[in-house]
Amino acid sequence: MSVTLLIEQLLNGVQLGTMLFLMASGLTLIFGVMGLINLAHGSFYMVGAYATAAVTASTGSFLIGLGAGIAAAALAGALVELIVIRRLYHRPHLDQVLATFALILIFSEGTRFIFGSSPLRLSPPSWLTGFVTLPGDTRYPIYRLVLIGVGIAISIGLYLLISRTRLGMRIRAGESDREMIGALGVNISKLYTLVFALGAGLAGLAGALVGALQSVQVGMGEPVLILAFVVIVIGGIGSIKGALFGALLVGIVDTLGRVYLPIFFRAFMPPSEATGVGAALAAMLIYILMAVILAFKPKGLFAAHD
Amino acid sequence: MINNTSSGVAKISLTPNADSHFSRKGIVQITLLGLLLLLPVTAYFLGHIYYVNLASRITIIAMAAVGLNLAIGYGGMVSFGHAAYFGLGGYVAGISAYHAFDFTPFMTWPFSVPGSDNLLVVWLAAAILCGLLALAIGAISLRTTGVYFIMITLAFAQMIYYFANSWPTYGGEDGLPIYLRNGLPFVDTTNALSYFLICFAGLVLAMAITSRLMKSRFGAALTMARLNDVRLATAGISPYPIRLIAFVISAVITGLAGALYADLNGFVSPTMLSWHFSGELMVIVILGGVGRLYGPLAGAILFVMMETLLGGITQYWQLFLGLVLLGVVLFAKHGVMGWLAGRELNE
Amino acid sequence: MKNMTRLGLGLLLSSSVAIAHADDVKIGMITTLSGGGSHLGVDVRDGFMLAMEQSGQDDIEVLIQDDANRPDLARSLANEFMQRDQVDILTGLIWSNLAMAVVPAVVRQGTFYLSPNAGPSDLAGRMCHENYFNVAYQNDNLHGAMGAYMREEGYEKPIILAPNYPAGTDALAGFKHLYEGDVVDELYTQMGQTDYAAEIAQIRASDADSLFFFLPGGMGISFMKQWESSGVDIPIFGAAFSFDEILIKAVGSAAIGARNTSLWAYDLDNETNHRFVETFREAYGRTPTLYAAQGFDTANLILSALEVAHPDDQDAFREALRAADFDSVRGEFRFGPNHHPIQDIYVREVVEGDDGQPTNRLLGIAIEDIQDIYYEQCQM
Amino acid sequence: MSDVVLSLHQLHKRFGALQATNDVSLELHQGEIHALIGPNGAGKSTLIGQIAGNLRPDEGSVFLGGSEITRMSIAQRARLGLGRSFQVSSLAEPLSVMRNVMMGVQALQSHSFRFWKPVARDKQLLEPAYEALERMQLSHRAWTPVSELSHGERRQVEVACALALKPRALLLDEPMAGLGPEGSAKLTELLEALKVEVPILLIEHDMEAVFRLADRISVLVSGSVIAQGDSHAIRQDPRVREAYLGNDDA
Repeated sequence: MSVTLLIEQLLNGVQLGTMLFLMASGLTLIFGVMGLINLAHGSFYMVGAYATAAVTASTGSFLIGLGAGIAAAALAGALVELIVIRRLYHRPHLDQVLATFALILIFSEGTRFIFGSSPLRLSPPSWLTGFVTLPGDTRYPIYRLVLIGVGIAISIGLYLLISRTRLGMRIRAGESDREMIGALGVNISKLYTLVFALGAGLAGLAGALVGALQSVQVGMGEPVLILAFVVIVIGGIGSIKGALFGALLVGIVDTLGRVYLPIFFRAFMPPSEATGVGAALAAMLIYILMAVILAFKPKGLFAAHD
Repeated sequence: MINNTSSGVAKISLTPNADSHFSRKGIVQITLLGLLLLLPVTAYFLGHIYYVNLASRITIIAMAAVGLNLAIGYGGMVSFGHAAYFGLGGYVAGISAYHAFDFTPFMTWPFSVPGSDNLLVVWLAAAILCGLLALAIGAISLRTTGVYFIMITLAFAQMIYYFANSWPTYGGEDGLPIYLRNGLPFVDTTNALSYFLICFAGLVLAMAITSRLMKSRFGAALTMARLNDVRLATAGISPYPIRLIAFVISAVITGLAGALYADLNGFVSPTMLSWHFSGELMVIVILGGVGRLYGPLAGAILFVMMETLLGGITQYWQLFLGLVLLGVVLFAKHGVMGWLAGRELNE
Repeated sequence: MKNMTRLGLGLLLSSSVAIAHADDVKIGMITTLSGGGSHLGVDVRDGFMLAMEQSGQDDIEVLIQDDANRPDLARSLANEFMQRDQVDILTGLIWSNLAMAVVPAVVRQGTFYLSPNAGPSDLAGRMCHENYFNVAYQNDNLHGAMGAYMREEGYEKPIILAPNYPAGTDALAGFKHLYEGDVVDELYTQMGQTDYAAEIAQIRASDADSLFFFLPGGMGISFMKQWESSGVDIPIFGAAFSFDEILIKAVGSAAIGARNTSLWAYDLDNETNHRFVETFREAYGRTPTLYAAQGFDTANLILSALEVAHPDDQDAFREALRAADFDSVRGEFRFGPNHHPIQDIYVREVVEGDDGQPTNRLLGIAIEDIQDIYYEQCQM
Repeated sequence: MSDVVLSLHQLHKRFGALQATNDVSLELHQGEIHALIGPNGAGKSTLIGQIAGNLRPDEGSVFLGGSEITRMSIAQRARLGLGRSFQVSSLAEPLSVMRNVMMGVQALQSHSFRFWKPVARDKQLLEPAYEALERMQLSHRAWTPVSELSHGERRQVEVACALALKPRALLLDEPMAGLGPEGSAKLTELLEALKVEVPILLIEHDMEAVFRLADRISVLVSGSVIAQGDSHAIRQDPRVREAYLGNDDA
């Protein structure tokens, strides 16, 4: 296989990874600070995409739409935290799983009720369509490069937020000792709402950006949610660094597996069977990766705490 | 309770007071089980086959939840991947019937295994395969705890889901129809009532086994592993093998329910393996009441009835299901059985 | 019909839509109204109900249930319809896998089933049944027709792409059967995949002169959007399943120029079709898709047969269905020996409509009188 | 020296830069109470962890009744006869006292994979458990849930749980912590009676109890044993006075 194909696939892997990171960082923050498993995180991804599509359609501006998408997701996050989630912090994981599973149903069917069953239209703005020619004569879509750029910018931003700001200090304090931070007089419920809204906003951003590339429809958040869980489990739940590493790993392994496994099996199988076996194995690949990692490191690669 | 006479312990009553069968809890339990048996039988003789099949569906889902409840409720192992065993059980029934129907062997190497349309063979195979799968998955997953356990069980189930989805031999995404329900000697399994009674027997057996198991030494150790695994280890019993065996038994029960479900529907598909189904099973366990013998039954009745009734009224029934569920989790912590029969006693 | 308008708006689905008081004939419709791809079911239902309304019959009751795209649910709904409601005719299923789960059991129990969409090969071949009629297409039809069209148009090195599931592999096989040449490569994606960067890169790396793909529903939307800005510059072809009026509006400009095969087009020139498109737009405020057309035809076929016989008289009713004596929106329509249609398949191109939105425009006929290849295996 | 039951040989354990255990050797003899004392942060918890099996030493070995247990799991050690109580009560709260104590008996009979016979009627389990409770003068509370017990009673149950194992040695981690003078006195009395049968390694903060109960005392400071001897010798030892008693008002 050619080198340019490999480079392009690596870029694709990184792009998938950065979008997964946007989802996973919110999930892992919420778990790290509040100790909550949030299955409904995919719903914020969907809310972000729907709001962006709706506002873009009515204003004609993708950027305004994007802003609205992030705001809507963050607002939805804050509301959900205030109404439901805060009753769950001291509950067992089982209750958290169930309540947030219920939230998925409510969000999905509610969205269908409002927007109908048909997919919504959302495209990248015209100034971001088209492609650039990279060295080695690889053509690569501008929009995907932009996604990688946004992903990197957000990673840096999160790093600065957590290591340099007051809010970040409180988040770190909350991660290491939940009782302590209350004793320090930090308004803990405000902090929780803020962190939850931040995570939801990041998910909404990912949903809006990816929605422009894919399709905006009910249930779009669920496959991404499962992938994001794989990411944070591999990285170590609660660790932002782990989420970044896990996201890139999952993105690259998944992308390369899909391309090269069928090719690999063609070396010693008839083509039609090889594509079937290759595709089947590629679909399972990241779950196998996760199982192997957890078998050796039961708390993930960068375990923060349980 | 203890009538201590001198030093002789032999004469002492060493048991705590037993529950009376005529307590509120006992009445609720007998009523639930009785209704589940009597309503379909009545419906059958009135000619309403549909309601008999609906009852079979409830019974099977309840049995799958009994299996999950053993892991979650009694063992404290929050498995988010029990659809894997339900689906595997279903696929055993489906694949076996497929080969029996086509007269082709299931495998030829290293030895020839033909398909079978005998339910006893199907059940045995489903139990063994689900047990082995759970042994492998449990052996790895039980090294982790808490959220990691939830996620790794989910990941394994997804792995199997994608495998079934993309492996073309047995229908992949499309699933596999069972054109003729697998049979039993001397019993007409295609008769709705006979099949319901088989399912009912399966459910009662699964509940009896769970109940008996939890009163045994193994159950005592499992309870301790859930409540306090350090105490169990300090007492000299390793929690890991106890949990693993419980996990396997739980998976076998759920897997057998899956085999029954496939034959009821005449169809298996990857939907049976999906994470949504794992979630729904958890929902049923919680709805009914975690760690209560009759919880899964109460939960399954409620869940299937909601699905059937709400689904008939509105296209958005899942919205209402979500709201009900949220209400139960937030406000009715002990599930339907907690509400109907009062809180569970400690012993 | 206030009831129906409300349905059309999709606000509420009541379990039983009584067209009239009497229950002389009961029709059960199991279709996908929630979950992924529910716009297909909504259109089948709306097209079907439109025909029912226009017939003015007051002795037919149509019961509608949502299968949420779940085979097990569809199966239990079918049982409910047959055992509790004693329906005479079932219809409505959208997906092949649901049809495979439901249809064999239904027809064996003596109920008629008319398919308004799916046409899996087993039901056309070895598992065909005298009570099963497919009013839409056999699954291979549209793909095969595109194969024939592309060969005709002189494309020599197509690359072909489909999800890795039975309908996907069947689609590519159907294409290759009538293309009758070598393809550059066959790519399989995951079911429900949303990112196609990897596949697009592979297409770019190949030296294909054209792309044929089968990606129904949301998968097609994602693919075409990503295709647009990839800079790969070869024409794309597909079947109508990725190019219905609702999907291409969600895709936007990326769909412009794509050609697709369909058994029907809204600008098809015949009297029945003009009336159908016009009344459908009036009733529901949107342009019908091929699914609505299939639903409409299914209902009209049933109505035509009901004029001859009641379904209780099974043999007479079956004969009346087989005669297909109704005005189809696709022009000519007749059944082959396995109760699957023999029909013309058209080619459409996606163009920018007057309102700036993409829409399909009829180009011509891809292949005439296409018949599936499975009828020889069918023994009734 | 007669009858060494439990012995530690030159244990070392590091956590990063911290030398938590530094060349510790100890012996517990038949019939004695050997107390281990030391100021906070002296490395007592780390040492207990290595004896009980939560931690593995970097170097050195642990023997119980002649067999090496250095790398065994907690459960294996328990089955070999190492009974243990915890600093913070670790009983299963919702269960009855009996069910807690029975667990040890069950392990001893190594029949946990019995799936059928109900334990509530299993005399093989009930009788030995009842005996252990009697030893701790708690048989009247047998069917009371642990959550309803007083703090002192829970301590007694902990010891009873350990006794149910018919242990060769008992490792008691601050059993007096949180007890009032009355409870403390009662437990002291019970332990004194017990040591004849089972030697006890006692980790304790309550100096009064230690000096009254212990036949020998080892003093742990910064991971090392700085002194060993009977209570009189320890009281007099200048290093102990300086390192421990001098800085601590205990």
